[in-house]
Amino acid sequence: MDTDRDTLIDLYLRMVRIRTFEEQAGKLQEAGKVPGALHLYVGEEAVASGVMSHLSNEDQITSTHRGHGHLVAKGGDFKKMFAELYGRETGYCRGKGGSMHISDLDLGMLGANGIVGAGPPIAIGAAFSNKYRKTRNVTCCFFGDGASNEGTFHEAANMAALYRLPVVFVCENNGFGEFTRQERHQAIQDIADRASGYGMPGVVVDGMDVMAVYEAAGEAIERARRGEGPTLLECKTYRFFDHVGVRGMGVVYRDDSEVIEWRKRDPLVLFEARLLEMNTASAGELQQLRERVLFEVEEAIAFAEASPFPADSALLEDVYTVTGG
Amino acid sequence: MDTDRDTLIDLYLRMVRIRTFEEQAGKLQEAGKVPGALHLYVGEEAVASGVMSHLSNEDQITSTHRGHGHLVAKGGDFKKMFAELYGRETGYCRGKGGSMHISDLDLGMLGANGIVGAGPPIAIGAAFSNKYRKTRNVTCCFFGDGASNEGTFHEAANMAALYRLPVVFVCENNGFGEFTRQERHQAIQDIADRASGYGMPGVVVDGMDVMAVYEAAGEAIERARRGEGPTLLECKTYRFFDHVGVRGMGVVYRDDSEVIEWRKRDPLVLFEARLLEMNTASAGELQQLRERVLFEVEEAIAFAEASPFPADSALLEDVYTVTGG
Amino acid sequence: MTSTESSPKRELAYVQAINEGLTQLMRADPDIFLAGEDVALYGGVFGTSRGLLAEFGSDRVVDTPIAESGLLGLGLGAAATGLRPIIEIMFMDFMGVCMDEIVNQVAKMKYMFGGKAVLPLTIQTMSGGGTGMAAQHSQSLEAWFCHVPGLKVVMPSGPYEAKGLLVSAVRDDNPVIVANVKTILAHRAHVPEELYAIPLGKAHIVRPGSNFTIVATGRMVSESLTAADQLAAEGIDVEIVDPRTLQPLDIETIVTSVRKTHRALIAHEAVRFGGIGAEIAAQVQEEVFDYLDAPVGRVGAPFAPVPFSPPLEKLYVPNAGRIVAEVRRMLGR
Amino acid sequence: MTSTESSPKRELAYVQAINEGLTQLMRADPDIFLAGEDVALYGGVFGTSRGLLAEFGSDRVVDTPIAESGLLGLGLGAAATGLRPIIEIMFMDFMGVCMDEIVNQVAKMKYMFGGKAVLPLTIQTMSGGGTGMAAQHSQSLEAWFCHVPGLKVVMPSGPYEAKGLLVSAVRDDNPVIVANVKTILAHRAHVPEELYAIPLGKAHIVRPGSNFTIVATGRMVSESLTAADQLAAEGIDVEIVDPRTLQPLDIETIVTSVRKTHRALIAHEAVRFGGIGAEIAAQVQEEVFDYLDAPVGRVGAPFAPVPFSPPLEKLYVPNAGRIVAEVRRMLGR
Ligand SMILES: Cc1ncc(C[n+]2csc(CCOP(=O)(O)OP(=O)(O)O)c2C)c(N)n1
Ligand SMILES: Cc1ncc(C[n+]2csc(CCOP(=O)(O)OP(=O)(O)O)c2C)c(N)n1
Ligand SMILES: [Mg+2]
Ligand SMILES: [Mg+2]
Repeated sequence: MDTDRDTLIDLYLRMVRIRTFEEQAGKLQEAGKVPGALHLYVGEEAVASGVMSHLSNEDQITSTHRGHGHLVAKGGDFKKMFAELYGRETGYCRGKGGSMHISDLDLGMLGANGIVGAGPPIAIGAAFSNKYRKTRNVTCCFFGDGASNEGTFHEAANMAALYRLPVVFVCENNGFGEFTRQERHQAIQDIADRASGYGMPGVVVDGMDVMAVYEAAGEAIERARRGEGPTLLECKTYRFFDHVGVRGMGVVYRDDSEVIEWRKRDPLVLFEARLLEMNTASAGELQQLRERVLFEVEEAIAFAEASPFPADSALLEDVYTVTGG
Repeated sequence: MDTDRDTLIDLYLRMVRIRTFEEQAGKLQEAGKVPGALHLYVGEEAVASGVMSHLSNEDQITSTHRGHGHLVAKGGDFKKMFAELYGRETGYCRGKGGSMHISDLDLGMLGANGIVGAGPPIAIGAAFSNKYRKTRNVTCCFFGDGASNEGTFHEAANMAALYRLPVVFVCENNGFGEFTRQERHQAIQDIADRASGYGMPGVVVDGMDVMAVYEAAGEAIERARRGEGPTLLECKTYRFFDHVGVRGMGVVYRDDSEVIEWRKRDPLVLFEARLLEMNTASAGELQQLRERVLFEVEEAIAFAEASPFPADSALLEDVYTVTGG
Repeated sequence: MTSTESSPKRELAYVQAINEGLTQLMRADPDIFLAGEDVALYGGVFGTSRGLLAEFGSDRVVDTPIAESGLLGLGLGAAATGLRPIIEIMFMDFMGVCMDEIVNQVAKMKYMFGGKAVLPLTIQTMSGGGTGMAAQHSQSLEAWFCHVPGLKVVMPSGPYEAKGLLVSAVRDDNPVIVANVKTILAHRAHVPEELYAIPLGKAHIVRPGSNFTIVATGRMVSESLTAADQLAAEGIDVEIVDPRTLQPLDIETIVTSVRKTHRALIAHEAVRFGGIGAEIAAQVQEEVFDYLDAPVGRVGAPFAPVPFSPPLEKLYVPNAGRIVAEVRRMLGR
Repeated sequence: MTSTESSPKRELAYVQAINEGLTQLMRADPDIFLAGEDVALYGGVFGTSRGLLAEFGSDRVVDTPIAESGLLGLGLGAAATGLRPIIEIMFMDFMGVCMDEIVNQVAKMKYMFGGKAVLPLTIQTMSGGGTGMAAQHSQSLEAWFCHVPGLKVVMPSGPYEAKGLLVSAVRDDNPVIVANVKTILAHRAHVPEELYAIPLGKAHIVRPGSNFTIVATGRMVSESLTAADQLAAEGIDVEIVDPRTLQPLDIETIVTSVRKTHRALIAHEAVRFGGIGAEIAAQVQEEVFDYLDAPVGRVGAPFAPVPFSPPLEKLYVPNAGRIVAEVRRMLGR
């Protein structure tokens, strides 16, 4: 392992930020403070964190309905995020998008998306743009195992390979599309096997191991930057909570024992152990870091709660851009 | 080769019927007698013929915009076909469908289709039906290399493999989607390579060799009948004429020399030579057979030309079924 | 077909009415199957198909991958070969991902084939806003489908309609889109226990009245009832017509009402511009121009996507208050 | 930007007007690229992009696989990251296969993001029947898109409009759908050589008249001119309004005309039920009810898919004869 300390801590920090954000968001929803549907990312933190630590603000990502983790890992501002979940004017989308459409174009985060499979086509557009402008920027496209069955993925993957676009398709295979287990939605085990059908490399990686994701993503992203085209990177992971909301156990579509098994491979716990083992940081330092993040999250929640709702006039604003023409 | 004489002659006859139908249809269009767009199947006869000789009227097919050959091979009635191309009341669709929607539900031919990629979803529905009713019937889904990039193919292929549906995906890879060469629409050479990404076998076969198609299709269809699920069968073929209409040479998107090379492997000429070589039939017998077919085609054209156009009242008929409810 | 005695007062929630309709239909006809995302093991994300897997098994209650074009094709191909499929598209907003199948394949196959295809296909979905689900999970897109010859479209306004229209939709030999309304899933009303059918293409007078006609669809029916109560206090006696089926539209019942009341307002959840209200308004003035004392009015959503923020969403979705205000405006009050 | 002297009489065909518009736009702005099926090497199946590959190269004139969702996504992602894409969907009928991208992604991204996305995206396509191409290659589906907040929709009625509206569409910082009309591709008219823009959202009085207003879109504009000539002989002086942009709709110009003429008919190629004519009729009666001497009339396609058979197709597609007949009927003649 030759990754430097800063990178390791950075990876840990990204994961902690996601976990803390999501746990608090879940609590707020249970308390009835946050309306709508929250699809939480708890359990999958290693994927977003491992990928995002290779990206700058000029690199883009497309996201999914389960998008908070992606935005947090991309550097999202807790305040604007919570304000958005609360539907406030100070939120990322002036409260108009909510959880399923949270986005930050300045960070290259092209939006959570309520339509499964909507990301891949948008991602190739951003990648096309990067190539057109002859930049070295890369677009990472996050999508689920369920989304891998949508036609949009197929169309985008084919075009990405054909044009050798600088894009990485990051499949977050958490074993379920909503309440349907992978083996009941596709007859294959490794979604990465689809890559060869487009003429791109397919890679499977342990999505609970942030270092493994970091390394595999690094290679795929570098490949894209070099102009060698797309990669399909499948990260095997697991969703600890329910499809929507926080309940993870006692559900009809999976056994608690399965959840318990996967929780033993909690990416945060695994990585913390590794950091301690490698003496990268002391338990106290990590504890401090977690506390700092929790404090930030609490501050952000307070900010959100103190923020105003959008004025009635906002209803008809932002439908069209008024410049140009 | 242990295929019996009847089968061999049947294969030849199917090909001759397609070729003759298409050449005459092309002439009629050039003469301004047939309106709309004709996508002719000349050069690809071995594919439809080799597949269809395994199917009964209880087995279904879905087709494409290039659908005449499929219907002819499935046993289509020349009279109703020409009448349809002429837009006459006596046509397969009362003249309302034309070339792009020609169909015969009694023969299990679920329609030519003007939308590229529309066939695969419909095919899995018919196959689902066959399975639901516990029949041993099979659905063959014809589609082009161009169509293999549509999301619909992906979705249908995945579902077919998942449910082990009795369907065979027959990819007619004629090297072009309209005017775009395969290498400019996908980064792979063998579309059959996509099969493994769904968990089904993929087979490549010489689509100019009707016996090769016959054998490979036979295996795939038998597999489906046995309940072992779908196969992706890619037939490498070539379109001798233009995408629309009859002109095949002197076009911007391919060299004449390429057409000349492929024409050397004309599936009819190849198979005729083989039949003679194997003493399956004499040159005279084959000649007689071709003349009989030409006569039938001419009769059918006369029938079509003598047929009335639909009455004005037909305009608003057939939008809804009036039974049921 | 089961036909139990119906207790006259039995009430069901909208969601239960759908569930009971599905169950009874499937008991009566082995050619009916239900396919969709999470309809089987989970019983549907709205609970509409709960218990069906246990009763009918996985051959007839089919969970599918997230692949709506494939799903619709599954329904179309099965219908064209003799089955009677019910295909669930979870949210009406997702119709975009299988629009070609619905509009170019399902709707047109019969006509293109010169009448030979019989397509007893039902597509059931959930429309409407008001749940904090934002722009891609809150739309009412029925106007698109009403514009497409070959499709029928129904929009049940309550539990009784939900079951009765579903039964007719499934038994109809044509493709029918059933646009349920998610915000009224918990509404309760009397629902007969037997397998009854509400005829397609027939509007229903929900409330008779003498001097104002409100044509309301889906959830706007109950909102209009609330509005009518308020307006009654002001001496305005509102007649409420629920078209129930939007395609084919029973314009006769609507114009008969307007001939009596001389004023009409159409209320729907969909965006006002280009909504079904435009067609109804256009037809009403074509048919009974001389009876009209005022232009036909329309209440619908404003010209914006559905916003997430609760106060904005509340402003967005039409309701009784907006209907009352529009009626008053039309009467110059 | 090139700005050659314009010879006042120069005529171009509709298809050439599009071609010239594309060429001049791309010369003027390196951020513009064109992507679609067979737009590059072949120059577009209708010939609209002939010569562009040679001039601008394959980075800017891009042949794509047959994958319309991917194609639209390519446009959206590129627009959201600062380019100005022109995406061609060969036939308007194919919009169904990428409907989600257009309606849930392209149209809503800006609003869902609280205004931050700027999406200068043009989607150009070909609408209309009359070419013997049957039900899946002949539709006019503009009403769907007019119902979707976030989109703009234009429908050029001739060569002058084809170039000028394309220029405005491409330069607009919003998603604009350009619904060209394939049966008038060979129509010729004066087209200025310079890169001119026709403002979006402004209707045009094609023919002034005093006692009847015809609002006509696309090909119905020239059909209405023919009809007007015929009607003039009967003493009916028709004013023809071409909205040019259907969303946003310039209702002001339309009602100003109706205030003068007291009668209005809307003519479009699309299916009459639920077409844009319904919305225009509804708005006209809302705005100028007291000026109307008769109900607002509508001419559109009948309620059926487009038939292949030439005599049926001829019956199907609205034309001058049908417009004349409807005007006469409205005038009780
Ligand atoms: C087109 C479309 N179909 C269905 C849905 C409903 N839906 C929302 S999330 C989801 C499951 C997605 O599964 P996956 O892609 O594996 O992502 P995960 O939720 O596991 O992160 C479904 C079916 C949707 N939002 N969009
Ligand atoms: C959805 C859709 N997109 C585009 C077209 C236009 N189109 C008609 S045929 C065709 C090419 C199809 O190529 P392929 O699938 O290889 O079939 P082939 O014509 O070679 O037999 C295209 C692009 C269409 N009809 N439908
Ligand atoms: Mg998943
Ligand atoms: Mg091809």
